Parts: sequence; structure tokens; C-alpha cells
Amino acid sequence: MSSASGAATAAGTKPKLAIYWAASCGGCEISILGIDTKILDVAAAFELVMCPCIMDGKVRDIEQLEDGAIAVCLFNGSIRNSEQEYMAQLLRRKSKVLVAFGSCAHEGCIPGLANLHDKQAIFENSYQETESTENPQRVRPQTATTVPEGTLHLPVFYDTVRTLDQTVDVDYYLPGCPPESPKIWEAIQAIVAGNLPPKGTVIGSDTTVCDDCKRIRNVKKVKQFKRTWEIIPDPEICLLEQGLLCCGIATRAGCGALCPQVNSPCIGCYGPNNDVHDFGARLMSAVASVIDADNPKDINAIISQGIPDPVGTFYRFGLAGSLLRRSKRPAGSDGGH
Amino acid sequence: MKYAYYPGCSLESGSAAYDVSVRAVMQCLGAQLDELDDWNCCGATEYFTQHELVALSVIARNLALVDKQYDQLVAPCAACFLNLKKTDKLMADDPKLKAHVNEALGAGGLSYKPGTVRVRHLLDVLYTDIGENKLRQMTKRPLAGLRIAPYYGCQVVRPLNGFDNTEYPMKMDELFTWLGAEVVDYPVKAHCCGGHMTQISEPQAFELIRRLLQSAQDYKADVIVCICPMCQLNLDAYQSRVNSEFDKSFNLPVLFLTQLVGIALGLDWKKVGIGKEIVSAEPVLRQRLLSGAGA
Amino acid sequence: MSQTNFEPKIVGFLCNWCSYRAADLAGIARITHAPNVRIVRVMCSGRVDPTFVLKALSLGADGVMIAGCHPGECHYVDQNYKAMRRYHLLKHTLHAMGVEPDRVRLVWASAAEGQQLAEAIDGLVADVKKLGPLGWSQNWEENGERLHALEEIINEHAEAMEVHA
Amino acid sequence: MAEKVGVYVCHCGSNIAGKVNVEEVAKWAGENLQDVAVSRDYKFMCSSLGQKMIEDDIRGEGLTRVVVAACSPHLHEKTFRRACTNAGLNPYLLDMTNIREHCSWVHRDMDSATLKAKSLVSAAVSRVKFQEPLEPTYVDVNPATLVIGGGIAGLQATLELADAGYHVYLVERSPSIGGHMAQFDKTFPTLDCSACILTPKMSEAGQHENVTLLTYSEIESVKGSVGNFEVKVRKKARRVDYDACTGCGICIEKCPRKVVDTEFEAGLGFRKAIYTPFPQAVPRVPVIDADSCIWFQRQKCRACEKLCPTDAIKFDQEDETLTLNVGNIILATGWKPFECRDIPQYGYGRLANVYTSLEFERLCNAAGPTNGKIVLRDGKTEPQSVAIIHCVGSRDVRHNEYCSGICCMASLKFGHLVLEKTKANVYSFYIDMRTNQKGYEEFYQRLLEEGMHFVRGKVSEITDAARMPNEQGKLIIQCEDTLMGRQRRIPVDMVVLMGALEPQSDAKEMGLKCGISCSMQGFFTERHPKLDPVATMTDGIFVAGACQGPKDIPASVAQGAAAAARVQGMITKGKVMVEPVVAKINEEACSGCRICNNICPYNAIEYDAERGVSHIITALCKGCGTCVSACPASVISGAHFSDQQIDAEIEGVLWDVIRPKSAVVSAN
Repeated sequence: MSSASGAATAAGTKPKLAIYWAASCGGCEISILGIDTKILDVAAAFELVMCPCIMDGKVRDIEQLEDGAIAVCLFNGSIRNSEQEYMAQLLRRKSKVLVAFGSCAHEGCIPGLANLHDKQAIFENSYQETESTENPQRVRPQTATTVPEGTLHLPVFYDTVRTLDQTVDVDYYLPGCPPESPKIWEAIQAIVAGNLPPKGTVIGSDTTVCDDCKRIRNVKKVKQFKRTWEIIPDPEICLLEQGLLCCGIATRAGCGALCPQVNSPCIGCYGPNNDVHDFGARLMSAVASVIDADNPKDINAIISQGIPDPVGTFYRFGLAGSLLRRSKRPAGSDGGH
Repeated sequence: MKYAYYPGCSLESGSAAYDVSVRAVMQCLGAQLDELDDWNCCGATEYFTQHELVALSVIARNLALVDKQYDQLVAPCAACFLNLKKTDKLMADDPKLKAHVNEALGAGGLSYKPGTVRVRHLLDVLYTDIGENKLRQMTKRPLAGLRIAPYYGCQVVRPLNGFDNTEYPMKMDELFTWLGAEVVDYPVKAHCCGGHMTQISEPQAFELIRRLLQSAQDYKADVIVCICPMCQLNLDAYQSRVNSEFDKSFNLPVLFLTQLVGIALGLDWKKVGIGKEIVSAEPVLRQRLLSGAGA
Repeated sequence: MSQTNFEPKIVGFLCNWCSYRAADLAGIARITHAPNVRIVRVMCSGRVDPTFVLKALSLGADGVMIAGCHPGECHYVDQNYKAMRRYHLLKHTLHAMGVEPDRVRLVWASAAEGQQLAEAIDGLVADVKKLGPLGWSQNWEENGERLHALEEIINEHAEAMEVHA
Repeated sequence: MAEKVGVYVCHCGSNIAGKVNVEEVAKWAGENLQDVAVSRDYKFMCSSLGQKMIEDDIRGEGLTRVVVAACSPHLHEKTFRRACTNAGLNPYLLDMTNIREHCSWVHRDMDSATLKAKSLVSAAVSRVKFQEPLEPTYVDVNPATLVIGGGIAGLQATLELADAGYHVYLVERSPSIGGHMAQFDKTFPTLDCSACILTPKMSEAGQHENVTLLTYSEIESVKGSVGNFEVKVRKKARRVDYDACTGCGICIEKCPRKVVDTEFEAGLGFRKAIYTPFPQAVPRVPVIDADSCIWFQRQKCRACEKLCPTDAIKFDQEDETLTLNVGNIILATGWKPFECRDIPQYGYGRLANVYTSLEFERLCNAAGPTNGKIVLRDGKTEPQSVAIIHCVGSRDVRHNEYCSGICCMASLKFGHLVLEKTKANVYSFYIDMRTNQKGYEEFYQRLLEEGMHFVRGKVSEITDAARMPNEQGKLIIQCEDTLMGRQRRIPVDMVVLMGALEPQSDAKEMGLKCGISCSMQGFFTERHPKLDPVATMTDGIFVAGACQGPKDIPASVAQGAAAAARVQGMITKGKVMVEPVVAKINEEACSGCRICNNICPYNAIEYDAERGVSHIITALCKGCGTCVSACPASVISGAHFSDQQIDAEIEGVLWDVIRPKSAVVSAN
């Protein structure tokens, strides 16, 4: 552990930048490219030491760096297997600043929805039950295979997807699925200028999507929740008031209210606002408060009819990062110990 | 509108007029009644005094027989209605009883989950499902001028009937005003007709029957209307005995609800079973409803 | 932990005006009840954020009770209706997450209903006892394969790491 | 900046120490809980020595937070807050946890009670560190008072306050004050003439220099809070100039339109289209009922206008809205009679000679439609027998479960009046005879001696279906006489149904306007049923009379006076403290989603459309915290019950099951 080169050190050795992906879709990398020609500024400011998406980098090269040698690591993707966990630990050690980049690293995102199942169920589905699968021998991925040359390893697949900060210590968070390019550029600029907020900060706005949404808002009372295909919403009026479960009320601003702009309710990809511990719980609390019914029967009718998939609705992006993190595993399932 | 139909034993025999008129009226109103296949007797009141579990199982068998495509079972007889409804409720309230009854049903390969079938009395269906608008629209021959004494009896007004005031029912009264009749709001409309007392103690039974006939006559009713075969039987068949016992000269025809509804809908009198009653209704119906022209 | 001596840990969120006073009354009247519910006072059941419930469960509580004034008798006019709506939505979600419905319960108790509150506490404790411990954080644990696999990778890469670590 | 927490565990003699190992709890807290600087146990923390111990430690040890584990905070929170204040510590930096009512008194086993006590102390220590110093605010009390409802309870309250020198606005929705009492003939058990004792009070209120009478007026809205309410009152158009009218009554005399008076005369008598409800009405200014006035119906007539000597008739008068500023409000909105038609087997509305109790009051009243003669509906026949049926709609699970309280005594009064005025036999059909106030039981004895018949049993039916010759043409009461153990049929000529006293049909609405709640039955809920019977949970709003529950005249008067006394106390004090436990919106971060806008029953949350943010009017906020937990962006904070404080409390209360964060992040 030593004083490696920081963002603003001597000329000649440019600070090192790493971009890594764990369980993710690659959208975050695309969004980085979305900063357009400014990518040249990034190239001028940093030496890119790792980015599996666009360049051939070797883990060994990273391992051989001194601890803290990387100035900034933008880590996207959640942690779903042992290799990803190893890379998270490695990059943590080698980086001065580790940024949970994008929704997957930040709060689990879509991969995190797998936490409604466990490894066995996922394997059963992926390697057996899907229509296109033919697997009469019931072959499953093995973590170790012996070949004449020795033993080959595959990463161990976990029961539970974890966020980056459930795995290693994280310095900053950049929300969004993916983070919007202008926000990425702002963050990079802040890093280059050494103008960093306190550790643990989610870099972004501290209001919610409603702040950017131009729709007319009124007092809310919801008698019926509607699915998006059921109505053509009025383009002028708050979508929630029209019965669409728009997550914009609870979702951190930063996207510019892209979805509501095109008549589609916010699905919450920017995650919770500051001080919210559990995005889904907060959203549930807010939405339930304005249900227009006063007895359990009517309330339940409104809920069960309008919100058939509550986890997918309230925890679409945040299940792994939520307080409960996952669904209850069946008794006797292979956990712990 | 589609219902499973439970006629009950009486409607197959003494009260055939009720059965034919129910079917004719419902068809005319566009409601489909499909008779329950292989139904059995509801046990009336007798089974319950013998063995409650057996009685409930016998009744529950009918509920178990209702095909999945029906969620409602209609009974025109007040006693059948009460028994079916009561069984459903008792099974829902008492899991042990439910298990016992289902054990019994199991012997015949059946089972019943309480709450799956909604038991309805025919009056409720006419009043609520068909409703005022439709009945008024469909009325071809208003019952204007006919003074009707609706008689509810004691079975349909039990607390769980779910559609009418249990102390002083009014739904049939209202229904007949829609059809243009003059309804007699007489005080004994939910008093007992004597039921099976005619077989046990005639003096008691006849006194009960007398009170009903007397009150209806005091209020100048032309005709009494029933929704229960037992009531109709007692008031109609024993009327002459009551007359001789009490030195009276009651001459009050006693018809079923659907017979008069049928007439108002313009159905053929024969088709709704007019003429099957003992105290003939024809004279007063002719006098009040027709000016000479035959039906 | 064996079922027989399992003593559930339950967090109870009680409103200041009715249910907390009902618990006070149960005390004054010496109505004994199970010691498993640990009470957190809030001003109104409407203050109970579903987050509190999830937090308690995730930290290791085996059950949660939310108690408020009877509907129509809320000290704050009708805020307990909001608690009711939130509770039902939360239950809907908890069901989807596999949490047994008997672990989280909404109870109404007026300030005069010490007996009823004590019974509700005993009822909830008995039901949670039947269900056994929840031990939520154990849900997150991976089996031994995980540590083994990490060791394998580290061993494999040890050579490289030693050079510069 | 670690806090220094002092923990004080009370023995409460043996009340706590008998079931909780108090020493162990204190020792454990001192050794195991973070930031605990002092942890002590003491026999009686609430004693002056106990308080002194805390004060000394605050000064000597420099405590920054205090936790007292003792009885319910509802009992002694104020005591310990005062101790903190004395020692210079902000009182809101104290947390009290209840290890007596919630622990030692209700658990059998010492070990489990001790464990629970530890959890509660752990929670308090964990929470108290996040508590913030708060300052209560004080507001001036406007000395004017609003009384809603001009029945006897409201009148009493009005006069007490006005006589004490304070201004009162008395709002009544009907054209005259007086309420139900004005309809009665006699009052039980003394048989005073109702009008004789009521009308002096009415005219006093009408003429009092400190009273502003607003009859024929309705409350539109109530805003503000204790000390400073702003009330909007709609004065319905009387169509008579209040100031010009002398009350001469020519207009009433000459009005050609006569209608059935369903209000004051309970449908037994008539009134004109322009009318005062009764001759002694206060004010004597009549009103024109547009629904029956010939001019409003057919654009003809205007006789009253032509004949009025002072040109007081104003056909074009319209409703007027007034704004009143008052410091306190007394609700005395009274009751409404049960709808006897809802029990059809009793025949009301169908059998002519079945009466309601209010109808019968009018029948007995010398100023009533029969000049006080008790006669049947035909207007001439005196009944030979009268049945009085108790508990009609009361003590009946199908209607109202409660006892209406006054009907037994009113029945006895009716019995006496019938026996006095006619030769009829009187039967009372009762479930239980309830005569438990001063002079009531004696009145019952008197009626027994006067020969009233009492039948104990619930009437099943009232019918005109005769069975026996002696029943012909009579109303037959069918009931079970539970003392004789048999069914009885008693033929009578007249039946009086003692209908239940029910809350006004708009009581809930009125409650909402004033921010107070109603019981399940719909009566206003008092702050405490025994110890605070006229205050409500909303400061500055008081209740009196039958709007709080069925009541007779003496009890209504007592409550009216009590409410007035409470209001005088507020006025004399001059200032009221406002608890600083309120919610606050961080307007910088508010996105104006408006979820919180209709959550507050006190309308304390306003939306500023221009800035696109919501904000809280602190004076209106009661601190329930519902908006705090509803805010999806977590930008509303609740003082003294913040997310942080409650989170910490949850963590503290689960101290023995929480696994360290490291254990669940990377171990295993």
C-alpha cells in the first residue's frame, strides 16, 4: 500500500483508469462511448489499463500493479459468481477510487431479480426447462474439469446476486441503467479536477424524476392501477394520476425524465434518492398512501388487480441492493455453513 | 344470465304449477335455468331433527353437483333455499363440519368447498338480477286492479337470506307494484303457515292458517301469492277445512309468485299453471284483469 | 435452534395514542402476555414506513407487529387508513418474497383494549413460534463452494500477486 | 463528536425490580452500549432525589443525552424533561423507555423480562444519540370563542363565557336557538315546564352584549389551530332583513301557504312558508322557506312583502359567508332521532297510531298541535291504552349497540303525562329500567304507584292483525314477558316508540372540518373518557352535550359549563405551547410530486405551484409523521421521530440478533 500516482500527479505518467464489467449487459460501456468526442479528452487525461469491452487486458497485468496504482476504477455489473467477486476484490485493492458504475453495481439492477430464485432453480430453468433446450443427460456446468493438461476451472455461480458494496468497500456511486452520458462526463470532469464529494456519495441530483417531468400534477388519489397497455395516457397529466404506476416520484433525477416524456411511466432505473434505505419500500409507502379505498377488501382488490408483480414493480432495479436482498429460500435449501 | 336450477321435490309433484311457471317466466325474461343433474331432496325440516350431519351431507351433495360453469344455484322453494344456503354457511364457518361432510361426500366421489356456489332464491333473482327496468319493460298485461297479498312465509326471512328485511320483508311487494298490481301491505306476511303441523295437530295448524286468511281478507286481498310450496299447499288445500272449522267463508285463491309474473308478462294462463290450484283463481283474475276477452 | 425453546424476537410499532396506551393499560391491569414483542413507539401508525418492517426483518426479527387506533378512531383523524393501505401493499410484496403472512400483522387496539392487545401479542407470538425462526440474513449466505473457489483463484494467481503486492 | 449518554434504570420500589434484574440491566448498559458514560439504577427515579441524580450527572459528567428506563412516558416524561431543563440540557435530548407497564408488570419470568428490558434500554440509547434539541413555540390565544349548536349544551357554554366577559359567536343551523329541549313539554324527573326554564336562557343569549348570534347558519370550514382558528360560516339567506324586522309576525299571519312542519312539530303540525319555528323563537326574525314559498315556486303572491310594515322582506337576499377569528371552539351539535321506519315490524309510518317520542312530546305540549291533548291521529279520540316501547334502535346489535340513556326516564315522564291527562292504561315495555341519577329512581317508584304497567321484555311485533275479539281495531303488542316467562299480546290504542339518540348525520363531516375523530357510532371522541371528558385530541376544540354521546339535560348543561370553564382556562393563560414535534419539507430537494398533498387531514401541506414544491404550515402540523413515511423522495423529516432515530431504535431493540455487518458482507 503506497502512494501511487493520483489524478493530479507528475506529468509524464498519466493516472490510470480501469473500466470493468461484472454481471451486466454492456450498456454502461455504450453509455461511456456516448460522451462522444470527449472520449479523446478522457484518453488524454488517463491511461486506460483495463476495459474488457474494448481492449485486451490481462488480469495478471492488474495483479502485478502496486496496490492503489489505479487512480479510478469504474466498475459496472453486479456480483453473481466467484470470478466477479475476485475481480471486485482485486480492483478494490489496486484502485484509489472505486466507483460503483451504473445500476447493477449500485443496486443489483435486472440481474438482481434473479434473487427471486436460487442457483438450483436458475440452472434447472436455463439448462433444462427452456423450450429450446435439449439436455437428456441433465448436464450442468461443473466448476472443475480434469483434462490431461490439468484441472480447468469455471467460476462458482452464486445463489444470490450481490451489489458491489455488499462485496467490497465502495467510494462513489453513479446511478442509472445506464448512467446518462452527460452525467458520466460530469463525473469524470469532477474526478479529473480532484473535486470529489465525501466518500459514499451517490454522484447525481438530489431531487426525483418529477422535478424534470413537465406533466401537470395534482392531488393524487388512485382508484385503479392500470398496466401500460391498458390506456393511452393523456400526455399532459401526471401518469400516476392516470393510474400508471410511475416510479418517477421515488427515482433520483438525472435522466431528464426520458420515459415520462414519451408517455411511458418511469421504471425507476436511477434508483432511490438520498436517505432512502429501500427504494421499493418507499415507493410502496407513497403509492399505498394515495390508494382511494378504506377497507381491506377494496384495498386488496385494487392492489392485486393493478399490481400483479409487486417485486418486479417496486424492485425492478433494486432487489439485490434492498434491505431483504432476495426472496426467502425454501427451507432446507443449501445455504449457509 | 345463467343459473343452475334446483327445483326440489315439491315442484315435481304438488307444486308443479310453480315449476312450470318458473321455467316459462325465466325463459321469457331471457335467463337460462339449467336443471341440476341428479339432484336429491333437500331434506326439508325432517332430516335435521333426525341427524344433523346426515341432513347437511344430503344437502351438500346438491351443492357439490353444481358444475364449474355455474357460480349460482337458484331454488324457488323457500325451504330448499334455506337448507342449501344454511349448509354452505355452516360448512364455511366450521372447518370440522366441512371435513365431516366432505368425508361423507367422498364416498360418492364428490366434495364441496363452501363459498363456491352462491345460493339464490328465485325472488332475489327476479328482484335483483332481472330488476325493475326489465320487468317494467316486459310487462304486457299490467296487473292493474288486482289486489295482491304477498306472502313470504317464515323460511325465506331467516337472517342469512341476504336480500330482504328479515322482520318485515318488502321485495315481493315492490316487485308487484312494478307489474302494476295493487299490493296489500298486511301485517302477517311473514308469519308461519303452520308447516307440517297439519299432520301433527290440526287445531293448531288451522288456527295459524285462519289468521293468515283472515288478515288477507281484512285487507281486501283478491289473491295471496306464495314463494314456498308448503305455504301454498296449506293456504289453498286446507282453506275449505278452515272454513268449516271456524265457520268462515274464505274464498282466496293462492298462487305462486311466478304464475302472476307470467300473466303480467303476457304468457298463456295454462302455461303458467293457472287452474292447478284448488281454490280457483280464474274467476277473480277474469274479473279484474279481463274485460271479457279470454286468455 | 429447536422449535420447542425458540423464543421469537418481534418488533412492535405502536402508535402513541391508542395502542401504546393499550399496552400501558395491559400493564396497569397486570394482563400477562408473551415478552417477545419489543415496542417501538411512533406517534401514529401512519408513521410506520414499510422500510421499518423490512429493516427489522432483515436485521433478524422473526416477526413484526404494527398497531394503531381502530379505523375511524385515529387520533389524527384518518391516518391509520394510510397505515392499512401500506400494510396490505407490503403484505402483497412480502408474499411474493416468500415471507409467511403470519409474521407481519396489523392490529387495531383502542386505549381501552389492554386485554385485546395482550391477546393479539400472544396470538402473533404463538403463530411465529409455529413458523420457527426467520433468520433472514442466512438467506444471503452461499455454501462452502464460494470460499473454496475464491481460494483457488487466489492460489492460482498468487505468483503474480506476490511480485508486487 | 461522540455523545455522552446517561442511563437511569428505575426500580420503582419492587414494581420493576421484582421482575427485572435492574442492577444487571444498568451494569450491562454501562459496559456494553456505546457512548454510555454513566449508568445507574435507583429506587425511585421520579423522586426528587432521583431527579437530582440526573441533574447532577448532567452538570458533573457533562452528559449530552439522557435515557430513563422506568414507567410509561405518558406518566413521567414531563417530569424527566423538567429535570433535564433544570440542568441546562434541552428536554428533547431525553428518551424514556417503558420497562414497567410494558415489561415488569406483564411478564412472568425474570430472565425474559430482564432480556426485554435490556432490549428497550439498548433501543433508547441507540435512538437518543440521534435526537435533536427542539424548542417549543408559544402562540397567543384569541379570547373570542365559537360555539357550534344552540341547544341547551351550547347555550349553557355560551352564557357561561359571555357572563365571564368573553365574546362568543353562537352558530346554529336552524332558524332559532333552543334545540330539542324547546320541543319538550315537561322535563324529568322534576316535571318542570321545559319552555319555562329554557326560554329565559334563550332570550338572554339573544340579548347578551357579548354574544353574536348566527342562526340559520352553517360551518363551512375551520382552519388554523388552538389560539387562532379561522372559521368560515355561511349565513343562509333568510330573505328577511335581520335588522329591519321587528318580529311583529304579520307576514306569518298573512302568508297563504301552509306546509307540514316536519322539524319543530315533528310532522304533526303545520307552519307557513315564512315562519319562525315556534312562538318563543330567538331570534324572532322569520325565514322564508324557498321550497314552499309561492313566489319562489310560481312567481306569484309576495303578500308578506306588501304587508310588512318595515319593508324587511328581501326576496333577493343571498347566502353570505362570514369569517370569524376565534381562539377556541366548542362543538355542541347535539343528536338526531333514530329513523323508526328502519324497524318495520313496529309499524311506524304504516300503522297510524304508532308515534315517535318526539311526536309524542309535541302531542303532550300545551303549545303543540293538539294544545296538549293526547289524542289519536284522527285528532279527537282519546286513547284508552297506551304502550311505550323502550330501546327502539338502542341496545340492539342490528342498529345501535349502545344504551341511549334517556329513554327510560322519558318513558316514565310520558307515562305520568298520559295518566295525568287521560284515563288510559299505560304499559311500558322495557329491557332493563335504568334510573341512576339524582331523583330518577324515586320518579320510577312514583310511576309504579301511579299505576303504570311495566312489562319486561323486548317487543317482537306491533300489528293490527287481531286474533281475539278484544283485539279488533287495536294495535297489538306481541312480546315475551321475561318475568312471567311467556308470550303476551297486549292490545292498545296508541304506541310510542322511544327511538335511539343518534349522532347527527353530518357529525363525521363536522369532525373532519375540526380535525377531531368520531367513535364507531359517530359520536365525537373526547380526549379521555373519564379524566378529560370535554376536551378532544385537537387542542382548542371542545365538545359538550349529546354530540359526544347520548345525554339528558342535566348532563348536557354540566358539559356545556365544563367546556366553557376549559375555554376560560385557555383564555386566562393567554398563550399556548405548541409541541415542536412537527414535520418539515426540505424544499430544495422537493420535486413537487404532490403525493403528500392529500395525506394531511389538517391541510397543513400546501403546494406552491410557482416553485413546484410542497411546504408544511408548521402551525397546522400535529406531528403524526404520516407524510414523512409517504414521501417517496425522503425529503420530509419528522422532528423527534426521524427516520434516523427510528432506524437506530430498531437496531437497538434487536441488539441480540443483529449480526455484525462484516459477518454478512464478506464472511462465510
